[in-house]
Amino acid sequence: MTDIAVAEPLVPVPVGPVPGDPAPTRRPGLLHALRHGRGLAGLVLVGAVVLLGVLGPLLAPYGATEQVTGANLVGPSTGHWLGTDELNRDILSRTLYGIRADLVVVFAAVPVGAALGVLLGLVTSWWSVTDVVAQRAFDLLLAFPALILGILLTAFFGPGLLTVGIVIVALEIPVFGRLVRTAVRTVREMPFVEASQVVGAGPLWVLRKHVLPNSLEPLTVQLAVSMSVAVFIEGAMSFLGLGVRPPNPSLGSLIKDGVRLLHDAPFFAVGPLAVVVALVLGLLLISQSLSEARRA
Amino acid sequence: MLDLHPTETVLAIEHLAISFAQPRPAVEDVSVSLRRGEILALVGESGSGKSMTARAVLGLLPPGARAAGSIRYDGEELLGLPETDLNRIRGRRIAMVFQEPQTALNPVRTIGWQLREALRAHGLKSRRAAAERAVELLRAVEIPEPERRLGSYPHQLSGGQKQRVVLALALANEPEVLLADEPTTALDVTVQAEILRLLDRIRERTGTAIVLITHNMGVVAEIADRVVVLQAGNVVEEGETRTLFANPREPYTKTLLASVLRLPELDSVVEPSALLPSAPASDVPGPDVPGPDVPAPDVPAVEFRGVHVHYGSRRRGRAFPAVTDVSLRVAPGEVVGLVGESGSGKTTLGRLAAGLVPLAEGRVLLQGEDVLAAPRAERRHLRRGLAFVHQDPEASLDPRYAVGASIREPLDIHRVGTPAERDARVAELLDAVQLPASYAARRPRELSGGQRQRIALARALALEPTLLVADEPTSALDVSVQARVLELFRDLQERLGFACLFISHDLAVVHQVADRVAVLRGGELVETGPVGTVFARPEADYTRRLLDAVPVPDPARRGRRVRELAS
Amino acid sequence: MAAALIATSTLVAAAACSSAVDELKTSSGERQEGGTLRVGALNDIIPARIFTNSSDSINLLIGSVYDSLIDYPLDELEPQPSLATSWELSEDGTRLSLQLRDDVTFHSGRPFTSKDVEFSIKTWADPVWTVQLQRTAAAITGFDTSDEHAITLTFAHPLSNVFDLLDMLPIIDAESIDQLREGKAFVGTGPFTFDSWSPGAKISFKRNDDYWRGKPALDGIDVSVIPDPQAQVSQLRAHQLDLILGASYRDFESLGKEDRFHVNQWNGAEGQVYVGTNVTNPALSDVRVRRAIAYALDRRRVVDEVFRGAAIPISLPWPDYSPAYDEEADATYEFDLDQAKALVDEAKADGVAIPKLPLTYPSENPIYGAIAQIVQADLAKVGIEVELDPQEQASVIQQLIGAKFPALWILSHGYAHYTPSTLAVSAYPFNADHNASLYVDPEYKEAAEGVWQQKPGAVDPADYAALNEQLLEGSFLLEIAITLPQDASSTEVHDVGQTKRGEPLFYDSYLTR
Amino acid sequence: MIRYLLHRLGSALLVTVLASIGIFALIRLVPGDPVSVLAGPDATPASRAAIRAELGLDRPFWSQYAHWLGDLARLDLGPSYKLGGDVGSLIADGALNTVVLTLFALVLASVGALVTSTAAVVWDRRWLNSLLSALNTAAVAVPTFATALVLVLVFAVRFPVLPAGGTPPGGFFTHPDIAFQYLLLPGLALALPAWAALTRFLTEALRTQLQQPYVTTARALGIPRRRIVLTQALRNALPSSVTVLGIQFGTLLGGAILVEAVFAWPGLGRLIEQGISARDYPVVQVLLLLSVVVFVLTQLAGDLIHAWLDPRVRLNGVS
Repeated sequence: MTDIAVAEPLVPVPVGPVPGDPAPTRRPGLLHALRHGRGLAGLVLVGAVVLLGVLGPLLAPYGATEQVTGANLVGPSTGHWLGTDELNRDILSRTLYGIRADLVVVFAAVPVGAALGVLLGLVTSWWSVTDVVAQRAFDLLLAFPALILGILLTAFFGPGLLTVGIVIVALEIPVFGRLVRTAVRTVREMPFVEASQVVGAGPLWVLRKHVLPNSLEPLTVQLAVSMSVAVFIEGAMSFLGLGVRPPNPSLGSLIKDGVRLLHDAPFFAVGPLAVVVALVLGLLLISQSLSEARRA
Repeated sequence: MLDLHPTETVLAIEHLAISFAQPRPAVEDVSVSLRRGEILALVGESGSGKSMTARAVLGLLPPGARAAGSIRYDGEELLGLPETDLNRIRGRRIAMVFQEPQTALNPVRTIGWQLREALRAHGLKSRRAAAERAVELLRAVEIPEPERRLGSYPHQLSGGQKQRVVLALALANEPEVLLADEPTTALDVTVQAEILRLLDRIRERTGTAIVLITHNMGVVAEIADRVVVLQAGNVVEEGETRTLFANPREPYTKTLLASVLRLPELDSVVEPSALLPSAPASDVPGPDVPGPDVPAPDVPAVEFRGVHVHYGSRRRGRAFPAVTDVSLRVAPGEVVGLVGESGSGKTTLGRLAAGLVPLAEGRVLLQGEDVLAAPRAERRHLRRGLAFVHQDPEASLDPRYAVGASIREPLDIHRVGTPAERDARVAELLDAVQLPASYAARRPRELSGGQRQRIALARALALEPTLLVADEPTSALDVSVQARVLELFRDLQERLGFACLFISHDLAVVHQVADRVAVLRGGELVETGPVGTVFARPEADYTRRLLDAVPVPDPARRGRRVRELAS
Repeated sequence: MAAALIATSTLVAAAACSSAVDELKTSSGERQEGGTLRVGALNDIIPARIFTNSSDSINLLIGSVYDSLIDYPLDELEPQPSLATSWELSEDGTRLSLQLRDDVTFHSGRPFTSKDVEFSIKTWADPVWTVQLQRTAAAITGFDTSDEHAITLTFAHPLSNVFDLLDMLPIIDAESIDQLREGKAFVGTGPFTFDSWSPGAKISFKRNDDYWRGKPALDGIDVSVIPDPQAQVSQLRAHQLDLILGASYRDFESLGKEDRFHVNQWNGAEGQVYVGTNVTNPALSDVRVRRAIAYALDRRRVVDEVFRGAAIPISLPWPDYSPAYDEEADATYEFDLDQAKALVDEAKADGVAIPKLPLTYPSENPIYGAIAQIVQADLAKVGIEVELDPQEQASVIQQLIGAKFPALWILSHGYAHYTPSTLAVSAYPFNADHNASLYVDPEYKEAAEGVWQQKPGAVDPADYAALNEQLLEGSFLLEIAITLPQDASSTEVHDVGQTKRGEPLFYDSYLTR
Repeated sequence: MIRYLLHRLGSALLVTVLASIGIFALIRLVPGDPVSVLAGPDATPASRAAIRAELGLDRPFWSQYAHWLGDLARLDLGPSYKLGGDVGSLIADGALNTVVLTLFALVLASVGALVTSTAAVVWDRRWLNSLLSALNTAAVAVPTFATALVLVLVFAVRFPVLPAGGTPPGGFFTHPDIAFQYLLLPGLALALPAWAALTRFLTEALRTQLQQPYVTTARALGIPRRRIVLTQALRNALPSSVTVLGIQFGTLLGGAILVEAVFAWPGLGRLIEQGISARDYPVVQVLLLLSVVVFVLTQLAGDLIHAWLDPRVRLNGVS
């Protein structure tokens, strides 16, 4: 019955991780997904890592930068469960403190980038002129692989956690901007939006009352995905020497050091790597369970 | 073959029960037997279990469904048969045709490929033989230029042609039983009539027994030999078509038949009441419910003056006309039905009135004022007098809000009264659409389709519009629900006195609610006039053909109509 | 799925007609005739900077393709003949006459003459090549090339480090200088000829059969540019390389402990790691604070834990064979936190405020990071808070040249292993006129210029003592350690040499099977 | 179709030109000066001035930009400042290595994904799905550099069956069997996450397709499920997967930087890292522009392949 041909690009921008997502209708809330199975496992993993990070200073036997005389790159022992690094520091303690750097990146930089992206996407996508401009700008940002952007921005700001944060924000803006744009495009065609437009609702009303609430779910899923990506970015940037400033540890910089010393101290990277994998795995499980709940 | 064993049973379904994880079983106890060469109609409203019954026969139930009872084909038990054995039966012995021809075909494979694939599944491996047989099949389902069509993709065919291809697929391996699940529901009436005739001819030619699953009593009356009425997973009544229509025994069957809307017989005498529902000019909104802006009585609620609408971007050279030079007036308090087949532009015209599509040429006047020429503030004010009810009850309410909030939204947008007053108004509106006030707290998913359309109506009426655009508001509803919603609509319209553009493909519905009717075809206006006059004595040939094609829910008149159609 | 694929790949590797790994295992046992040496280098060559001594592959190229007029033995400063057979310095030290070999030809076949010496020195004097000894080369003002096989050089003033220049200066071919700048041809007189170069990846050399010292044993050298030290180690272990120039100190240490590998440590081609101070920083303008920092540097720990023993702790830049070396002076700054603390307290008592001081270092090399963190930890103990400020090498060098470091930095310098004056006039951190520390002191300037403008080999030891005294008194540049270059090879590689310039020498090298 | 293509090309060109100006300006704003990097700490001011003039960095911005555009148009990119050699040949060599590696990984990932996802859908077993899902998640959750290092440690150092890194000594085409062994470890490390992502996407796409009415039609005709998956569902799932493949290609190029670092693979990733660190403007600006062009072309190619795979778009020009 509908005889409307929507002029859209030939390739639709993929919304969630899967094709053929039906419109979000009747199903239990997303929170339900986090209380069962995979979602619960993910939540437990992330929760455990967060807890370790928050309680780090209480649990750590040594300070993050404390150099223990004579303990140069020794293997795991009762005194140092994960051994020490080449500057005589306790790796367990550094790992616990290092989690905090990643938590900042994950739970501060990603939401900031997401919020900026959502805001930009919402505001620009309603009018075709701003939409085109914003889309081209997003394209430009996306045109650079994440690490190239990281290397470039580090050249500007110097290495450090702040730079990692800036890179992640810069990466997430187009991701969320595009996601929201797709949501705007989909939701504004919905009959209930048309019904409110007919009686005189303006763009801001529709964006605030209908588009934003209805795109929260795909945004939540993306948020979890982006957080796991952020852990990677921190790791990869630290791996290339662009990460957190010494002597402060981050999981990525610990892995980098561990990898550098893999031959002499194979135990080094194990702890930090396990934490990274747990964190990423947890976030992935959460995002998977959320997107499955969305489709159910 | 047809007369050899006229009463031999080919398919026997006994005490079939199908259950899901949900508490209520989809099918509770259904027993149906199909005789060779007959057309058996399975009739029922949504949720009656008619489709599930058919799917169970071929083992095509959705995952998680459990079936019990017995389904025997030619004495062989089908229920619980492993997939490989079912594949022997499927398509070869029993074939099935589905409701939606748009999606029933693989969009990226040619018609020929799909036919060959169906033939290959049952042993015809030779490419040439398969191609020849495919042409033969397309010819059998009366597709013109079958050789050329083999290379076509589904999207290059019309809806009716697609359904013919689906039929050809089903008939490819000469099955003895054809299960047709709402085969004509998605089609225009004229196409529907052609497909029904085709089914009838196939039955006569091949002796295939057909199970016709439908909710449309007109279709049943037109073609079925016997009828089985289902309700909530149980058989209510069963009998010869003529007998059942003439003397329904069960109350449910009676209601079902009573809900069916009927058109007047063509060329009958026009009833005066239908001609003059009430003089439009004198139809001023009731004094108790003053509209936001009371128009002068002679100013039409909406007027189209030579409007054109194009779809697609003209700049990119892809524009095609959806509406061409239409002029139409809707007087205050008048209900004008817009009818036509798909692509006729009726929906577009409705959306144009609501300001949802851009105007290419001409003028649209709301209460005598040109909306597009009006200044911003004025446009907003004019919009207040407008409301829109959408076709799809699934999507017409925001799933994130309680329905009370949805009803309140127009009041919130225009900041009408205090929040408490708005809530009171919501209760009032719920009452007006005959729903308890407690429903305000419910989510759309907790309501049935009919209830949702009532809510949509309540929201539309929140600002006391002068013009309501209703786009197929009842076409997704079951007949009995539809009848009640239409009754409510008519009642509210009379009480509140709003004008209405009522868009529908169902002529009987329009006949029921509209004062005047406008017939559209290919974006152009064919005919307008009082509904009684137009439907009884159409002036345009097209209107007549349209009316002719509507199946009449009266098997007694079948013979006559068949003769008429044949001529 | 990964497991499945890996299994398949193993099968492929096992079944394939030629295995990439087996192909690489070609050795053990007796001396092999010829053969190509596969070398891993960290950096590529840059033709326009070919005389800057700035990368390992440039060093390898210069050492293999070119000869110099004289050679210093690795750990001495006594010139030995090379292309020049003998030389004579005038009494006032402003003229040098050299006798040249007459049996030498360039790889192009053209005979080597005194004109080539003049051309080479003039090329080095041209600022566009950014040669470190440019000032010394530019101080050579007269060339007498009347004899093809002898040359007399005239100096603007006595040049105590002229033999340093002649040791470093490769004799280049004037005809192919344009191709050299484009990286298309490197024509010299050395034991190997330049064969091909794929930028960023590979440089290869072939044996020079007509080498004047005799034919080298190797057929050729293939240099792979591998910027990641770890990858070099992996490839050495996997028999993809025979010799690697770049590995971490720790890797060299552990390779040295294995029987399959041999690690060379070259005394005589050293560099120095130091902590620089900006003396205009209010806290660092007090020499007591700078001395305190010098006392708080745990040089021994840096040498042991960071350089894994391939370094020597120092207070002054000179190696022990240098004429300026003074054992007592070099031991001035022993690690002494109490002394340091006392100095800091004293300065603080005199009203010197010590805020948190940034410590800048290049982020690319983990060595600097490790030293910086040790320094930071020790300084914290004496009451000096330090904030680490890793920056990209490019930014660090720009700050060094512009003298823009806010407070402290860690870097390396070179040239202390040559004639002491070379350091004083050529190494930027020590430049008496303008240096990164912004340290301006007339007495220091006088001492530095004094050791330069003297006759080679005849510098008054008292002048060196004066220079040392000035360096310690100013303490604007706090030496940590002399670092010794290393390379590692499989035990099938024999007789690898090294020049004082840091160039690996493969003239004598051979492989065993 | 043609009109649509022209429209897309136009906007792609605009993006590229804007990007070129942005990149050119941006790289010059980065702190750190190529001249000091080149000249080294001990160079005299005269040396530095000579280098500055030689590199043309003393000219005004727009003149430098125009010069660069001219060079680009003539495809003569001039010499690199720091890395040595002609920028064109540097990039050509690096690009060959990166493209071979990335394409190898892409083929590995897409063929692998095709096999694993169809297997998962055709043999719809609970244990198989759980296993694949677990492997999948693991492949995504372990960072690329970690996988790469473990692969080196196991297959090159502990059990030396494959090369630890580097490119095949004789190039890729003289001994394909040797080249394959050199490609295997870095290719695998690079491909694993993409493989997992594609498998996940394709599996979901196939499952979605299997719920489509045309599949029910086919089943009702007695066509076996496996055949439906292979001949019908897969064909329908491909167009959308191509788009994802395009995105994955970009991700792979990004991931190549890490893998190239671990495997000493002389590719573009290494080039850009060194280029930026040395402030080697000619190298960096061309590489950044190249990455924009590749991104734009990938999108374009994705659209075209999508259009070509979908007869609705191919024959009608509109979706």
